[in-house]
Amino acid sequence: MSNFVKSKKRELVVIVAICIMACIFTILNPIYMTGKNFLSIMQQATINGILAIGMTYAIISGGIDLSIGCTFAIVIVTVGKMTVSGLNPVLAIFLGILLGAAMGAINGLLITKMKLQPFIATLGTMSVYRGIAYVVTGGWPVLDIPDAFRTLLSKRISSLGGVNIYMFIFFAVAIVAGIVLAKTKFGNYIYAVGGNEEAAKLSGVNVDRAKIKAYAVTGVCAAIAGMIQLASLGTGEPTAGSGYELDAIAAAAIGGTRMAGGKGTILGTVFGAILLAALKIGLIVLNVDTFWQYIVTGIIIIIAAYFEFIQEKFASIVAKKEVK
Amino acid sequence: MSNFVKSKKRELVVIVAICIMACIFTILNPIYMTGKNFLSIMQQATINGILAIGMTYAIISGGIDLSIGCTFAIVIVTVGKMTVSGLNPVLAIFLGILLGAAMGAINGLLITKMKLQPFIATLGTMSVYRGIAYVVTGGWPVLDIPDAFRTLLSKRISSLGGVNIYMFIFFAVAIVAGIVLAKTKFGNYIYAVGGNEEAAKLSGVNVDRAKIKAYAVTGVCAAIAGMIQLASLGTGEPTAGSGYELDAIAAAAIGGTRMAGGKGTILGTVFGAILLAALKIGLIVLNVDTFWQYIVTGIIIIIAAYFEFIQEKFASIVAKKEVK
Amino acid sequence: MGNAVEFKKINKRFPGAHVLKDVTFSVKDGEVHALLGENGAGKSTLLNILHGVYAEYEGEVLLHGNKVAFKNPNEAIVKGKISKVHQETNVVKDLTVGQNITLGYEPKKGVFVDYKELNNKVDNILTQLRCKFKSSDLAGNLTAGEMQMMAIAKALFHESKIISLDEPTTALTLKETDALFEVIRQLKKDGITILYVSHRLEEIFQICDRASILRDGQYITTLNIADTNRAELIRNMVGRDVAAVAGRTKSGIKQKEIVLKVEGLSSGRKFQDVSFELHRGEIVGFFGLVGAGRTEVMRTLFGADKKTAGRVFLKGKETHIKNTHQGLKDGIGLIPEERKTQGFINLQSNINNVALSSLERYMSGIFVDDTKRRENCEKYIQELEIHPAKADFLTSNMSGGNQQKVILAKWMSTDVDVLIFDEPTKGVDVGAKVEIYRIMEEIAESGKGVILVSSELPEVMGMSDRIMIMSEGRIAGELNREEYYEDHILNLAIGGNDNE
Amino acid sequence: GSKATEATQTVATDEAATEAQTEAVSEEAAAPSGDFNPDEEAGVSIEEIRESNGAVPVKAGTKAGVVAKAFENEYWRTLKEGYEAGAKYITDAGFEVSVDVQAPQGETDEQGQLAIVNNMINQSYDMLLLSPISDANLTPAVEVANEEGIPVLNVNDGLIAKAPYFVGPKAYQNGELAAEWISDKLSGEGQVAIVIGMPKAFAARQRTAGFEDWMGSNASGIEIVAKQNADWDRQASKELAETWMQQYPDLKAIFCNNDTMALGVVEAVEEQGADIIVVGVDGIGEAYTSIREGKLDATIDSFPYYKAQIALECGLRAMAGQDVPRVVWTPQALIDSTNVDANAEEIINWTPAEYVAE
Ligand SMILES: Nc1ncnc2c1ncn2[C@@H]1O[C@H](COP(=O)(O)OP(=O)(O)OP(=O)(O)O)[C@@H](O)[C@H]1O
Ligand SMILES: Nc1ncnc2c1ncn2[C@@H]1O[C@H](COP(=O)(O)OP(=O)(O)OP(=O)(O)O)[C@@H](O)[C@H]1O
Ligand SMILES: [Mg+2]
Ligand SMILES: [Mg+2]
Repeated sequence: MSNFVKSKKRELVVIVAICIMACIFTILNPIYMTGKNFLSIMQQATINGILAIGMTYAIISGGIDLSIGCTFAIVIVTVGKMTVSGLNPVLAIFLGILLGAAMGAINGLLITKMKLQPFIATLGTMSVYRGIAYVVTGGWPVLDIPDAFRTLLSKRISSLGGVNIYMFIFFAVAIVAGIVLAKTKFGNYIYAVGGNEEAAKLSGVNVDRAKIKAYAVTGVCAAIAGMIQLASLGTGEPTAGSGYELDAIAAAAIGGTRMAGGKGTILGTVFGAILLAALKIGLIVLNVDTFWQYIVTGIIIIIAAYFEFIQEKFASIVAKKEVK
Repeated sequence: MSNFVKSKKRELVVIVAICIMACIFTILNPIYMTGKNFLSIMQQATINGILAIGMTYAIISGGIDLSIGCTFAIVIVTVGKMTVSGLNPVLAIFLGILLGAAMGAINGLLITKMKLQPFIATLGTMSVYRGIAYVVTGGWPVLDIPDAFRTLLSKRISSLGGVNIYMFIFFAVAIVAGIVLAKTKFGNYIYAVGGNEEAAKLSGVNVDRAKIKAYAVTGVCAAIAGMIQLASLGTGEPTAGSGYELDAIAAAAIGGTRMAGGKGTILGTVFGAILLAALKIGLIVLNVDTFWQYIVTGIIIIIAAYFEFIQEKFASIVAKKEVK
Repeated sequence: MGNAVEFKKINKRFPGAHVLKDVTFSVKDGEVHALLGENGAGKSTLLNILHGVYAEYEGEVLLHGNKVAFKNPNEAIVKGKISKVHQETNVVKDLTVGQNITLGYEPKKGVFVDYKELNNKVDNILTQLRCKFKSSDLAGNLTAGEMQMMAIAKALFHESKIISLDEPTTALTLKETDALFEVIRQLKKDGITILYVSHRLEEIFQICDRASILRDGQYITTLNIADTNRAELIRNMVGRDVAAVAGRTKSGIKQKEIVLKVEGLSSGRKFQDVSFELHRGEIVGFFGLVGAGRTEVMRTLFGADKKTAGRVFLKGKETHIKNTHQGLKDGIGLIPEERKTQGFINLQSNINNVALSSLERYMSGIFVDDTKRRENCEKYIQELEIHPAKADFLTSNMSGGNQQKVILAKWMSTDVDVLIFDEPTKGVDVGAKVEIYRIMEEIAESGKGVILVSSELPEVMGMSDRIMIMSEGRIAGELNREEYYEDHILNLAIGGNDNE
Repeated sequence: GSKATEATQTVATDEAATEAQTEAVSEEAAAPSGDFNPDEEAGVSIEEIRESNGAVPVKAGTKAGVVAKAFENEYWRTLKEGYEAGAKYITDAGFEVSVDVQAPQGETDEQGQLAIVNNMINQSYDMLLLSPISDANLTPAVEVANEEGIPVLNVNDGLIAKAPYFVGPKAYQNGELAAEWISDKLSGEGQVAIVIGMPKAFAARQRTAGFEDWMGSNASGIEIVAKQNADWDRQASKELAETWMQQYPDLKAIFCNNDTMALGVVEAVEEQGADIIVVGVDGIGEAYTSIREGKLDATIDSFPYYKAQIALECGLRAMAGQDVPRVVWTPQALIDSTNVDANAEEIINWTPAEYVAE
C-alpha cells in the first residue's frame, strides 16, 4: 500500500507542476482556463501521448526507439493507401497495427539478435523507414481518406462539447498499456530486463523475447498514433512524424521514466505529455514570440527533469524517517 | 604491442568497410575513384568529423550531447556578428572557442550538479540554445563575413591541388583530441568515469570535473566546426546545424564508440565520419534517387554498427586459438 | 546413498587461460559439500558449468547419474532442479522481493499476474526461512544478507534438490550467518544437497560433511571434514603450510604523531558525532553490525559523501574535503567494500586500474607514460602475487581475490597518509588474506595510518591496535588491545548505547 | 527603370501564357491534384479583382489571424512584415483592424501549427490566412473554421484543399522562368543540374517540374545531368555543388529551389573559381546583395511583402461577401543584374488598394 503511494509520488509531482503552470498562464490570459482550451490541450497531447506510451516501453526495457516517427509515417501512408483503395476501415486499422508491430519487432530483432545498441539500431531504421515511406508514395501525399475510416478514429462529438473521439482512444491506449505494464508477466519482464538484464536472464526470462515484444508495443503505439493523425487530417504524408521521437522521449522523461531503463510508469508518461501540451498551448495563447518559445520549452524540460531528482531525494528522506 | 594491434582492430574494420564501399561505387561509376573526389569526401567529412570528435568525448564519459547542433548555431551567429563588427578574426576565433566551451560546460554542470540524465539535459539545452541563436539574430542570417576571417579557416590551397585549409584543421583537431584522450590524465579519467562512475569516484577521480571538461570539449569541437562552416559559407544562419547531432552520433558509433560509455577512440570516430561522407558522395555521384538514399544510408549505419559485434566475436575466437 | 553430482574430466578454457583441467569428483546425495581453493582456483567456474552459465566446456556433468548439458541457468533450475546462489547477488532492485523470486514463473490469473497468490507463496517460503522482510518489499531496500536469503528463497521456490552457495557469507553479519547456517541444516534435513564455497574455513567445519579441493584448476582431493583439520585443508589448497590466522607480526610501529583526527563528524541520519584519532603506524579497527554506519563514516572521510557537521584534521591541519579527488590529494585513501561495483573499471586492464589514482606519478610532460605505468603495475603483480600475472589482463576477468589485490595495488601506488580498508578480505582466500594482513602491517610500518573496517571479529581483534565499535551510527565504544573480549565487543556492537 | 521593367517578365497578368503553361504541366507534376492543384487552376490577378470589385470594404474591428510556416526563414518574416504593412495602410485609411501573425517552432512542428490555428478559432478571429507546413496538417482546424463560417485563405505554399481560397504565385512558372533565362544565357546548349528542396514540398516539386518541362519542350540542347535533394540547407547544397563540379567538369548552370541553397552553391562556385550560372528562387535580401556583387546570377522573386497585402485584401473582400476566385495569383519576377536595383513596386506595377467602410 505504501508502495502504491510511493510509486505515484512521481505523478503527483508532475500534476502539481501542470497546475502551477496552468495558474500562471491563466493569470496572464484567462482564456487559458476555458473548456475549449482544455480540449485543445488534450487533443494536442493525444498523438505525442500515445507515441510516448510506446516509447516508455522501449525505454523501460533498457533501450530507446528513435524510429517511431518514421514507423508513424509508414503506417500513415500504407493505411492511407489501403483505405483509399476501398479496404474495409476496420480491417485497415487492424493491418496498420500489425504493420506497426512488425516494424517495432524488426527494431527488437536488430537489438537482440544482431546485438546492436538500441540508439544506433533505431537511428538506422529511422532512416530506412523514412525512405520506405517516401518510396512507397513516391513522396506524394495520400489524399482523400474516406470518411468511413476518418470518423472511426477522429470525430468531434458535439453532444460532449466537441470532445474528439481520439481522446478516448488515447485514454484506452493508456489504460491498456498501463495495465499490461503493471499487471502482466510481460510487463514484469520488461522492468526486470531494463533493471538488470543479467539477473533477468539468469532467472530464465527470455530477455530477447521481452525486448522484441517491448519494441513491438512501441511500434503498435506509433501505428495507432499515426492512424489517428491520418484520420484527423484526412491526408497521409510520407513526411509525417519527423522529430516526434524527441517529444515522446521528453514526455516519458518528464513523467519519471529512467532513461537507463527499469523504471517508469504509463501514468507518468501520460502526464508528461499533458504537461508538454499544456505548455505549448500556453505559449501560443500568450502569443509568446516563437524564438522565446524554444527557450522557455527547453527550460521547462530541464526543470521538469530536475523534479525527478528532487523528488527522489525527498522520497529517500521520507523512507529513512519511516525506518526510525 | 599486441594491445596496440587489438585496440586498432576496430578502426581497421571500418577502413575495410570504406574500401569495400569505395570499390562498389567505383565499379558503378569510375569518377568515384579520382583524387578530386577523394578530396571532396575528406572535405565533407570535416564538419561532421569535428562534431563527432566532440561527441565521442561526451559519449565516452558516459553521456551524450544532443545540443551540439545548436551550440554550433550560436557560435556561428555570434562569431559572425563579431567579425562583421570588425573584431580581429583571431580574437573572434578565440572567443568562439571560449563560447563553445562555456556552452558545453553548462551541459556538464546540469548533468553533474543538477544530476540530470544527459539525454534530457541536452534535449533541454538543445531547445534553449536554438532559441538563443534565434533571439540573438532575430532569425536573420549574419551576412558578409569578412574575408580576413574566412581565409583563416577556409581557403583552397591551389598549390596543393585545391585542398582546403579546413581539412588540415580537421586533422589537427583529430590529432590533438586523440592524443588528449589517449595520453593525458584527463583522457584517462573520462574513460574511467564512463566505464564505472562509482569506481572512478572512489579512486579519487574528480568525476564532476572530468564530465564538465568532457562536455566543454564537445562544445569546443562544435564551436570549431561552426566557425569552419561560417568561414566556408560566408554567412551565419541561426538555423544551422539542426540534426547534425544525429550524424555525429552515427559517426562515433560506426567508429566503435560504446554508447554506454567507457570505450571508443578518436581515430575510429574520424573513420566513421569519413565512411558517412564517402557514402553520401557515392550516392550523389551515382545520382541515386533521394528516397533511396535514406534507405541505403540507414542500412549502411546498421551494417557498420554490426561490424562492432562481428569484430568482437572474431577477436575472442582469435584469442581462444592463441591459448591452444 | 547415490551421487547427486558427478564431474568427469571437466576442462574449461577462456581466451588466454586454461581454467579447469580434467576435474573429476562427485558429490553425494544430501550432503553439504565444500568446494575449496585459492582465489582463481576455478571454483566459481566449476559451479557455473554445473548450473549452465557456461554451456561450452569439455567433459561430462552427471546429475543423479544422468548426463546433463544445460544450455542456460534457467534450464538448470527448471529441468535440473538445481539452483545457484550467486557470489555477487543478482537482484532487480526496482522489483519487489516476490517479483524477484518468481521472476519468469509468476502465478497467473487469466492474463494477469496473480499477485495475491504470488505474495502468499513467497511469504510462506520466507517464513520458513525466518526472514523478516515480506514478499511485497522492494528488493532494492534489502540488506546484503536479506538479498542472500531472497536468493535461497528463490531456490526453494523452484523446489531445487541441489543448491550451490558461492561465498554466501561475505556480506553477512554474524547473526545473519548463524541464521543462514540454521537454514542450511534445515535444508540438509529435507534431503537437499548443498555445494558450499567459502574462504572462511571455520564455516566449513561448522556445516560441511566433505570438502573437495581445487588448486590452479586441478582437482586435488576430497576430504571428510570429520577426519581432517584446518592445516590439512590449507596445505591442500595452497600446496604448502600457511599460518592462516589474523595476527600482528611486528610491534611498536605505532608512532607518536597523530595523522588523522576526527571531531564530532556527522552526516544527517546516517551517523552522528563520530570522533577518534589515528596515529601514524597504527591500525585502528572499526567493528559493528551491518548497517552500523561504518562504511558511511569512511566514505565521508574520503569525500565520497557529504558531512553535515564535524571537523577533520589531517597531519594537524583541518581539511575541508569536498570530493574524493581532494580526499586523495589531502592524503586519504579508501578501499571500498563492494569490489565489483566500486573497485575497478570493467572495461580496463590491470595497468589502467592500478594507475588510476596515481596518474601524476607516470607523467612525462603532460602525457601519461605507458611504460612507467606498466612497470609500476608489473612491480605490484610480482609483489602481491597477482594471478594471472598479466598487466594487460582485464581486471573484470580475474577472480575475486585477485581483483582485490589489484585494488590494493592501486592504493599502494599512491602516497596517502591514511588508508582505509573496508572489508578488505571479503572473498579472499586464506593465503591472500595473510598476504593482505602483511601488506596492511607494512603500510602502517611505513608511517601511514591504517583503518580496518571489518565484520570479522577475529580479523579485527588480530590486526587492530585499537577497536572502535559502532552501533546505529554512533561510536559505542573504544577498546585497547588488553580489553579485547569477544563478548564485550559484540555486546557493544549490538546495543552499545545502553551501556553508556 | 523602364528598361528593367522590359527585361522582366511580369507574367501574372499574361493570361495566354498561363493557359499554355497549364497544358504543359506534365503528368508527374499534376499528381497532387487529387483534389486541388493551384497551378492548374485558372487563377486571377489582384488587378483583375480590383477592376471588377472596386474598393475594399472594411468592417471596423476586424481581427485577422495569420499563421505562417516558420519565422526561422526570412521569407516568412518578410511575409509577416507585409501583413503588418497592409494592416497599417488600412488603419491609416481610418479603419480599425488588427493582424496577428504567428508561427510554430520550426518547419516541422505540424502539431504546433495546428494548435495555433485552433487557438485562433477559439479566440474568434474574423478570418484566417494560413500557410500550412504540410498539405494536411491544418485540415482539422480548417474544417472547424469552415463550419463556423470563418473565411480561410490559403496563402502559399502548403496547399489546403478544403480552404475556399488560395493566394500565391504560380510555383510551376517559377521553374519555367528560371529555365528560360538559363537557356537564354547558355544559348540553348550545355549541362545543367537542379538542387531540390525537401523532396515532398509542393513548391519544390512544382519549381523542379516547371524547370524540367520547359527545358524538355523548348531547349533540346540542354541536358539536365543531375538532380538531388539538399533539404533547403545551405551547407548541404554547397557540398552537392562541390561534388558535381568534380563529376561534371562541363556543368554550365545550377538551378536551386530556393535562394538559401543557391547561395550555398554560389560559395562552392566562387571557391573553385568555376564559371557556372546559379539561379535561385524567393528573392531574399541576401540574394539581391549577391546579385549586386555579381555572384548569384538570378532569382525569382515572388514578393512576399506584397503577396501578404494581397492576401489580406482578398480576406477582407471575402469577409464582405464579395466574389473572390478560388485562386488568386500573386506577382513574381525574375531578378538579375539588369533589374536588381529597380524598385519592386515598379517591377510588379504595385498600387495600394483603396478602402471603404462596409
Ligand atoms: N571471462 C573470463 N576470461 C578470462 N579468464 C577468466 C574469465 N572468467 C574467469 N577467468 C579466470 O578463470 C580463473 C578461475 O576463476 P574463478 O572465478 O572460477 O575462481 P574462483 O576459484 O571462484 O576464485 P575466487 O575465490 O576468487 O572467487 C581465474 O584465473 C580467472 O582469471
Ligand atoms: N547503496 C545502498 N543502497 C541502499 N542501502 C544502502 C546502501 N549502502 C548502504 N546501505 C544501507 O545503509 C545502512 C548503513 O550501511 P553501512 O554500509 O554504512 O553500514 P556498515 O556499518 O558499514 O555495514 P557493513 O558491514 O555492510 O559495511 C545499511 O542498512 C545498509 O544496508
Ligand atoms: Mg569465485
Ligand atoms: Mg560497510
